[in-house]
Amino acid sequence: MDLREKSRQLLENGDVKAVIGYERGTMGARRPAFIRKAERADRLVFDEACAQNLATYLTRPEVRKLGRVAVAARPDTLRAILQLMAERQVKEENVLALAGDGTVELGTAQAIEEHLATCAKELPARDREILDRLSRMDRAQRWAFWQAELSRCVKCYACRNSCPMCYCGHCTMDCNRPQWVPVASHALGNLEYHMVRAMHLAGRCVECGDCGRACPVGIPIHLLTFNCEESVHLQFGQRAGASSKLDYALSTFRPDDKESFIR
Amino acid sequence: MADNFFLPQASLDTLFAALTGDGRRILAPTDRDGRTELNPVTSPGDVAKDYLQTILSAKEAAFPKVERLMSFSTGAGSVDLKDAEPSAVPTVLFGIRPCEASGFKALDAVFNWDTRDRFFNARMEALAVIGIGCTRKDDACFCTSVGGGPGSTSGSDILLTPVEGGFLAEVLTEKGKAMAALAPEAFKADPGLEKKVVEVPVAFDQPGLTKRLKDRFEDGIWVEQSLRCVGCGACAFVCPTCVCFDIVEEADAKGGHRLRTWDSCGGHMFTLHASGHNPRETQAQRWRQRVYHKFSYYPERYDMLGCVGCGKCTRACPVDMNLQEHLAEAAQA
Amino acid sequence: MTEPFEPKITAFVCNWCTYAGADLTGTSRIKYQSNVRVLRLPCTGRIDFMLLAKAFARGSDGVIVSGCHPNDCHYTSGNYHARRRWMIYRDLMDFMGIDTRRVTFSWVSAAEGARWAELVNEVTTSVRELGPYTEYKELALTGVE
Amino acid sequence: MTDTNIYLPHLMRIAKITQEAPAVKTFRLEFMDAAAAEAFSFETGQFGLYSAFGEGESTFCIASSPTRKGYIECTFREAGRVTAALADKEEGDVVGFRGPYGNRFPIEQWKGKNLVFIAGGIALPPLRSVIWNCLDLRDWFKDITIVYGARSVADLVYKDELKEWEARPDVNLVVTVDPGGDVPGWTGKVGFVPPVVEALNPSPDNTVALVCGPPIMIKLTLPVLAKLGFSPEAIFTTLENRMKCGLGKCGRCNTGSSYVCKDGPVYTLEQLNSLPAEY
Amino acid sequence: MSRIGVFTCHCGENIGATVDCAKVAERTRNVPGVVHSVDYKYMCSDPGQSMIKEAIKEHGLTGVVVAACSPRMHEPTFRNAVEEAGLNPYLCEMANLREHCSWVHEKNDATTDKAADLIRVMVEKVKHNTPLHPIRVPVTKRALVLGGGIAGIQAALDIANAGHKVVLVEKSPSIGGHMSQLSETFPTLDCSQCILTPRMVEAARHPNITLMTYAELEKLEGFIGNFKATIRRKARQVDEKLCTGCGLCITKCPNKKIPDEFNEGLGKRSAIYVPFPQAVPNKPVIDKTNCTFYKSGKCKVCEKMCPTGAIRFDQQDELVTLDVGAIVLATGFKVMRTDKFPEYGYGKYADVIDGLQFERLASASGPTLGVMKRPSDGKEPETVVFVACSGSRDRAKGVPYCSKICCMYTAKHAMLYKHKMHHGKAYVFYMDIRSGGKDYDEFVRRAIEEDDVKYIRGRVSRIYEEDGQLIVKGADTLMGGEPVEIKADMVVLATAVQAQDGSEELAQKLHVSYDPYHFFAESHPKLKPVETNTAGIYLAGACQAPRDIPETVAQASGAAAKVAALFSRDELTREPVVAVVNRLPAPTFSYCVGCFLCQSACPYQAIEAEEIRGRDGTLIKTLAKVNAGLCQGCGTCVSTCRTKAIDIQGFSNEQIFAELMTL
Repeated sequence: MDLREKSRQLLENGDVKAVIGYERGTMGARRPAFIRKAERADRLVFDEACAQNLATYLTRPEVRKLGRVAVAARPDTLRAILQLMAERQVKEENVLALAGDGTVELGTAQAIEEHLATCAKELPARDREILDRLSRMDRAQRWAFWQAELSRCVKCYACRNSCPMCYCGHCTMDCNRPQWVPVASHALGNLEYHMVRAMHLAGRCVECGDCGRACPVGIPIHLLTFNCEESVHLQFGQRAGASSKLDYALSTFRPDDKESFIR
Repeated sequence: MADNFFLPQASLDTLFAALTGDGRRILAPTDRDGRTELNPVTSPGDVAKDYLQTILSAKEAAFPKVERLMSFSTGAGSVDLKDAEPSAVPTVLFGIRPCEASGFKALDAVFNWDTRDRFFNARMEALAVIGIGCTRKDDACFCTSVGGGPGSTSGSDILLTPVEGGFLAEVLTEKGKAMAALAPEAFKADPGLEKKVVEVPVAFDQPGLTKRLKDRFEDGIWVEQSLRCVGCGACAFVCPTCVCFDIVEEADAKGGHRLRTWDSCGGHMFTLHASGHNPRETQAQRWRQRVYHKFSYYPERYDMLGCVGCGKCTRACPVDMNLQEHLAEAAQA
Repeated sequence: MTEPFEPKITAFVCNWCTYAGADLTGTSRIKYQSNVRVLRLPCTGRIDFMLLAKAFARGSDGVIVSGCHPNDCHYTSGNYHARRRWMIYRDLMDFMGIDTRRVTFSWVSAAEGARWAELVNEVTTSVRELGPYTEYKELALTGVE
Repeated sequence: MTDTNIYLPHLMRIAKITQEAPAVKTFRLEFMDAAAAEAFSFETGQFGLYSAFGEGESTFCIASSPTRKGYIECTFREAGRVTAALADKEEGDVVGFRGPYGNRFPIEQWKGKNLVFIAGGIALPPLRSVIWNCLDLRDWFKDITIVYGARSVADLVYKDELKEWEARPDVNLVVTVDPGGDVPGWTGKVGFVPPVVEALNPSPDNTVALVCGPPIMIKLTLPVLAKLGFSPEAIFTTLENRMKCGLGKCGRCNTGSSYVCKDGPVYTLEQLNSLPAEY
Repeated sequence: MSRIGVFTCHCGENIGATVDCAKVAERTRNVPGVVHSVDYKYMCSDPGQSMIKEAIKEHGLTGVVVAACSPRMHEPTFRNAVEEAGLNPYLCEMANLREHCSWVHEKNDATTDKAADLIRVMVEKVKHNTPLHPIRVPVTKRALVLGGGIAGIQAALDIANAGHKVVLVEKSPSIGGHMSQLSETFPTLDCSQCILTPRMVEAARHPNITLMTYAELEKLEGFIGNFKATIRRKARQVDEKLCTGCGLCITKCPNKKIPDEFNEGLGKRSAIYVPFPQAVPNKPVIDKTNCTFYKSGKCKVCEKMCPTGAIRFDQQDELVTLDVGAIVLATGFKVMRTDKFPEYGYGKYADVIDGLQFERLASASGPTLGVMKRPSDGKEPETVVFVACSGSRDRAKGVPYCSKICCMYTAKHAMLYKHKMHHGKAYVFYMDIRSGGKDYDEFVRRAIEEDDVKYIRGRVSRIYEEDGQLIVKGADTLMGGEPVEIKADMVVLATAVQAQDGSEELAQKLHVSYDPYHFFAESHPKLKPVETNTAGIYLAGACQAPRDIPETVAQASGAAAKVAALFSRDELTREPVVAVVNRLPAPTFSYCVGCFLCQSACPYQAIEAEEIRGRDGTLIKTLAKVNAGLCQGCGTCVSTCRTKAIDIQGFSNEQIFAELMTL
């Protein structure tokens, strides 16, 4: 039994309306695939090269209309599904996660939570290297680093649109009364955009890194959200995507939260 | 007709020095932080080695991602307008690929089809292109399917094609001649060099596609193809021919600027009315718009394609919306 | 001759503690430097992190954010929420290379009139020493052709 | 570098503001630059981009008739950032104007014909320009019928002009408000526009119909006209796609191979039928 | 159409001596949107206010900025003035030129510049102000009092006497609470039952009070003035209407071996029982866990015996929904039990008892009829050790706070003991003696000086049994920590006062805050000691913190006064500074995406869910909605909202942004 076989069964039995998985794309890449007919299930692949967080599709109107769907789920996808459930964007009964090798059916939030408990999370080597480099920089160097990186941003919003947690129909970027962030992708517009994005994901980011992966100009923007998420973890001891019960670090508090900078 | 020369590798220094000496900025693909990007360079050594293409296209040389259209100052009951002059620094685009070089025509078609866009034109006037023909390609390339080619001279003022020890230089236009004239010693007589470029197979029948699109508008294919599209603007922003733009205001109580920025028909905000009505509400409609605009509306309106087959969109797409593949599918019955 | 640099300081304060505290500074006639411009909000919980960024974008050289001490919030917990937000935002600013020495977070109660004066003086003096926040002010013009 | 900056607006002074309906205003604008005023002309159906400096530009038709010289008028509803800023202006304030843009109603082709104008709500302004243009050339045309509906009596725009048209013997004006939108003393009709048109039963012979209104009104009125025997080429309307440049460049209003800002905003139903329904 | 008028006040010399007001007014005239700018000696004076009113009319002002003192001082004054001129009062803002400028800066150009800046900021704000209207909500004039102890009884009586309906809910079968268990009360030593019982009867008979005993709050919805409470009336298995309270069933009940809660386990009761003879209502309940019929399916002796046929074995719990306008929480406390003290034998020594048990032993109506008999063998205890601060002020026991009443009742216990057994020896181990209160210290002194109670300052480290006696080991810290050992016949632990069981769940049902020890939290420790942070819910008695009777009664009357004040109006009006979720026409409906992250940020539980449904009833969207009755306007939700769908009136994003952008 593999993901293809499992998908075929699910579709044939009418358990799900579609399987969102991966197929082979250009130049050896894997890309998202929507399988709605059992006979197309053999397009599916599920291996190490499958990187995208498919949970991002669960909040699209087109997908919501489908009804119950199965999703080939890597651990980050599972985290995103839980977080989306916590934020009332995905209903438990509308999603079936296919985890592990693609045949492990996780049909409930509880099943996903239990499965995740067995999955470790590790930072990719490349990210570690950049973070390491940044940690050795002084403030001015970090400023220069991010200014150089962000100067490449064209505000295509690939990062936002790839992010499973950026499901808001009306993004802060779309607000014009007031115009919180300049539309233009000049230095200020870019800095503010990425600042807002990172802050809005603080306590919500499942650290899949899809934003960085999506960036056409290669800005390691996922490190900004990672930084916020890490800071949430270090200071408040929690991580997004651990549970389908809402526990948003920035709308809760402890009277004894510790900081060192408030005078 | 083109004048052909041999440009030895070593003579590039001479050419660069001459161009710089003439007060021109040279923009060329560079390898910065592991990414191939257009940046100002002063010597051939600054130019990236073995690059396929830059991530963003060369269009930014004439159509920057943010540019000022005008400024104004406001007082009690008064407004003063200040026209913006495009800062059209004489620029040589060196080393861009023939596909991108030919992209400027598609931009020009829109910017000047009716009224003339001063900002684009001023930059274009100040721009000269020294393209380099392709000796490499990847699976995203499909220039030959859209009327171009790895050795196409279209859009270049001088086209260089790598040969042993240097380049075959085709000096194509007056601008090209003027550049060559700045460094006559660099351009040696052509010993009868063979112009050898990479072979890019034709992936689909473009005239057939354009014809096929006429009756495919309501086809389910657009929904099917676009299911995985996340609706970002990466494809449009890296595209050498995508010309859609936004005009935005940045101001305070005293005054401000009106800026032009790139925009993309792929985003849901693009056509959204203030009332909430959206003429292109679904991603499928927006994806279809992108395909039709380039392969149906452009030919109809401007008698050319809005695509040069560079494949940048395919490379940039976070979900591999491979254009060539989807076009090939759409071209089929 | 160039004029000595006078920093522009923007303060976001809550209505119930720090604004009232600053009122008390006035009532007590305690003098402090006049660089600060106070924006009154109902609660520190209301202070969107973007307001801080916008203050810099508008040319502020320093920013003060101040509200009720923990446990004293008029709305019981707005300041606790604010504190969490600041903890994360400050880390992000630092990570992005924004000069966090220019942002002062503080608790000033309605009884701490003298403390408000002290705070403003300290911040004004230290930001004056840091000089104008030029690199941030230049952002709006960087990248526009 | 002989090109001019096509994005640069004219400065206009607001000569007069009329509050037409809740959140709906009409501006009468005059050129501040005499030479620009001199050089300016437009035709009915055309539109412009109006600047509230500091907020941006918004697109509305020119609601006055080209036969009335020396000024232009626009009528708009406060909906977004720019319209809100415009609504905040006072007489004497300065706004920007770029235009005229787009095509026009081919009124000279309608000589000797009957005209039926059908408008709903805030979509009367584009037709008002044509109506006045035609009334100023009254002897070109035969019967002129105007059907205008709004949600409520308060929402009717150009109330004074409606009275004027009402009083004219050479205009057949029918004003209607949606059920529930009438007030005591209301003497007009109560009912939605499509059935009112159907009941009015205008003859399609030698007649041109101009329809402007919210999408739902247009959607329901077109079948009525078809039923009455109007052919698609005898029905005109204007589109209101989102625009940024008005010059056929920014791509926003692109619908099929048509740029609404250049090939429109005036279309016959026949033309619309050949466009994708992306408007 | 901003037509802003700016009025700069000299405040006599207060502003005028430091700020060049004329110059400020002059400069302000050039600010876009300002059509009128003047300066005047005293804006708050009658002529000053008239100037504003006249200018509003003359210049058709759409907004007013008064540049004077702190808005915290005169904002209401000027808003009233503006309103009198026909302008919405919320279109008036103040620039604080006095407290924030002239009083704190030197006289120089920079100070005048700052004054002009402060005005400009407020001009920009007021341009974005919108007319607001006070929020009006109707008030249901019926109060719900939870808890039928002295706090609840007092509150209910006071509210009822003010002419309002009250529903008094008590979870046990009778009202009376802990006070009914007490023998005598400090510092007067009058009989607790004697002073309480009349109150209980009064409450039961009061035409405005509905008693619901053996009942608990199931659910609460709504907000101040408009709560909907669901009460679970537990099945007594007795028809209260038919029961005459004759007590025959109790006498005939075969199972009489059940530890009696009222007597703190020191006595026994039957399965059908009234908790104590003076119970109100005096109607029995069947204790289903101990009733023979419920255990074995046989018996029903009570049913057979009942002369009125009032026994109902099939009776079920009943849910009653009540509309109430205010709630008084008076759910009381519990005491820590002796089993929480390993050092004192984990509750295994029958003669180590807690204070409430001692009350029952001392009570004339108690299991020993007031005769001092120790529980283990009924022997009269010759030596009794009283241990104050048992558990209180002890972090290890999770009770770092002072239980407040123990010092006093320990002195009382020792005295009661001595009064009953003049020859007996009474020792009190204490940490400090806290006897603040009218006649309290005198009372303690009497115990020491007149009744010869031995006070030893020190902790008891261990108690163990030896030869039928309790060995109490401690130290006398006043004697340099010298070890003390007392052979006692009985030990009374003054155990800590703790929050009632289930307080946390109840607090969550009511959305009121509670402290780490589960006592309900007052809205402000000084100025709002009887309010909770949920408007319309008030606190009385020991559910908030340990309290003695006089304090409890005072607070209950305070809570009742708050309720009466609330009920004195037909409508509540509130400042319209509240959050609102934006609403747009279809198909957008709102920018809100329904993530509800704002919900947990709200300190007032003011954010609710609102469903948008299509004509056919299908759910299109679920949006957040602010309950304006609950919202207090802090705006924490606003800065949590990513889509900027939620905004706060009076401090809106556009207003703050405009202020900032003009700096």
